[in-house]
Amino acid sequence: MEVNIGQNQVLLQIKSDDRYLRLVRTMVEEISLLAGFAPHDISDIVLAVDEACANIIKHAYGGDKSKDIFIKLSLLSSGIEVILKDYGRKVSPEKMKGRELDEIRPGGLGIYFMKKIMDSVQYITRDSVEGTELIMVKYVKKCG
Amino acid sequence: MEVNIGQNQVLLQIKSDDRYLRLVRTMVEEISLLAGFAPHDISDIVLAVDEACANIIKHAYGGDKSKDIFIKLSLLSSGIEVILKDYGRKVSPEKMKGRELDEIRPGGLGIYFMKKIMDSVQYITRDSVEGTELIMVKYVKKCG
Amino acid sequence: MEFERKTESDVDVILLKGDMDSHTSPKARDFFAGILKEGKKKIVVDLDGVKYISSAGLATLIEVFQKMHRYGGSLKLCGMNETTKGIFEIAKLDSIFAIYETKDKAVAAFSS
Amino acid sequence: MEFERKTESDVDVILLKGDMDSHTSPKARDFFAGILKEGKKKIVVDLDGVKYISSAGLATLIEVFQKMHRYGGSLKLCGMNETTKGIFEIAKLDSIFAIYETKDKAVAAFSS
Ligand SMILES: Nc1ncnc2c1ncn2[C@@H]1O[C@H](COP(=O)(O)OP(=O)(O)O)[C@@H](O)[C@H]1O
Ligand SMILES: Nc1ncnc2c1ncn2[C@@H]1O[C@H](COP(=O)(O)OP(=O)(O)O)[C@@H](O)[C@H]1O
Repeated sequence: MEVNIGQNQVLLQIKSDDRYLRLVRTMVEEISLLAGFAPHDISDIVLAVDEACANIIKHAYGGDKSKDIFIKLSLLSSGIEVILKDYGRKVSPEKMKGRELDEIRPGGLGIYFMKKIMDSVQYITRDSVEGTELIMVKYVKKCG
Repeated sequence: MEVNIGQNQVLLQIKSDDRYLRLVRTMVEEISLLAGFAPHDISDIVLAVDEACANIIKHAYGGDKSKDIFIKLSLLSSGIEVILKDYGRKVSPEKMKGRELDEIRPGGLGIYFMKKIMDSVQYITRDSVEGTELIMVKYVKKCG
Repeated sequence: MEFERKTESDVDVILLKGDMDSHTSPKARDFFAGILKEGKKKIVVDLDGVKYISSAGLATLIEVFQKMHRYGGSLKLCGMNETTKGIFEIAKLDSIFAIYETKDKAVAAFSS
Repeated sequence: MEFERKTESDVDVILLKGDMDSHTSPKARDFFAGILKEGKKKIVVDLDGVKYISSAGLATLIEVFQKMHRYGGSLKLCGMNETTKGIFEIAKLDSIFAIYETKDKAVAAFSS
């Protein structure tokens, strides 16, 4: 991941350890506040990013706590962009889709939450590049 | 700043903009919690790091909001280490000392707070290296 | 996460404290496994001390719900805040779980 | 930061809301500059809505304190939480400022 950030960006680097998820959540909360989101939207965005990180730890890194996760948060003119970069197992982006909710079972809600909450959720893998980049965007709605 | 972090470290990169101080504070709070500090110590550590960042923005970067600040937080076996790296104006470390409190005046409390709160406060500049590194350590006290 | 357990008449009331995310949920799972082993039929889980719940926390509660259902027990939830209520709603779990505003209402519902 | 101002008998009560750090303190400074221009002699600053204060926030209050002192006015503080009280103590400002637990006590102190 490049080390240049813009004026409206912050970059957090953590290890793939679940104990840092709280830290990630408070960070997303603060940036969402700066972006001008309403409290209800802020808790949603926090959930989406938490789920994305938890998935990287569990699926991309298979529970290995020693790997790197880069989280870049950007304040857009009216919204927020979250980029999560890992160097773990790649899965083809088409496979990253949430399930339907008709069946009640433990698990399988993470991607559903992310897609439901964010305006855009995009997994990017490239043959020449290690790992996966996940780009999520949410805009501040003017009313409602 | 190197981009390798250890298992017990997190790295935050922000621009030298005061609006990110809240984010820095919540992050320091979360890591201090993980380190096992008592609530009273946690607010003190948060204060020390806030003051250090505010000083970098004001003094090292002269209020320029577009510069980089790297904040590396490490969980020690019994405490916390905070490293702040800037690429701004260097001042010889001996000049970085807090004033006495006998005179009541606005300003000049930042370094006093940092030294009062942390167990160790160390400014490092090198001729061959741009900017300043500030290393602060605080240990969890077993009693009292 | 912290867990407090008390009995009100024949109902087991479990008070959860802390965020229920993928870090803390394994502990919650272990805790509930111990309780379910006793075959408890009436359980109220009070989420008053839970500020945040992720899909990992929801999975834990769904598991408890389903296991209890299998042996004829019943689970009721209470004490949600705006955030946790919102998360149950997005997951459409608010219609699956028996959710009450307060612990007293949840306990009372067992004897009505 | 947000500022609320009201008058109780002849005392100006200023309620501050938000963290007082180096980001927000310039706004607080401007706000107080407006009030001091009126030459107000009795001011209570209620910090009940202030969760955090840094040296920049303290500098703002010291400035108000000193400016009022110069024209014969008097400033009282109230509503501190554990954190802000602790920060005043480290700075040894708890013995400089007139600090009261509640707004009512601070206002009452002006007429005693
Ligand atoms: N970061 C990731 N890397 C690799 N695979 C992933 C990643 N995130 C999700 N997946 C795959 O997508 C599936 C669905 O994810 P999700 O909806 O979060 O449910 P769950 O994690 O509970 O299985 C996962 O089971 C996994 O196979
Ligand atoms: N990061 C820094 N870079 C350069 N100079 C600094 C830095 N931090 C502090 N200083 C110098 O040390 C002095 C004392 O700092 P401090 O105790 O925080 O009080 P204040 O910032 O209110 O002046 C400053 O006025 C400044 O000259």
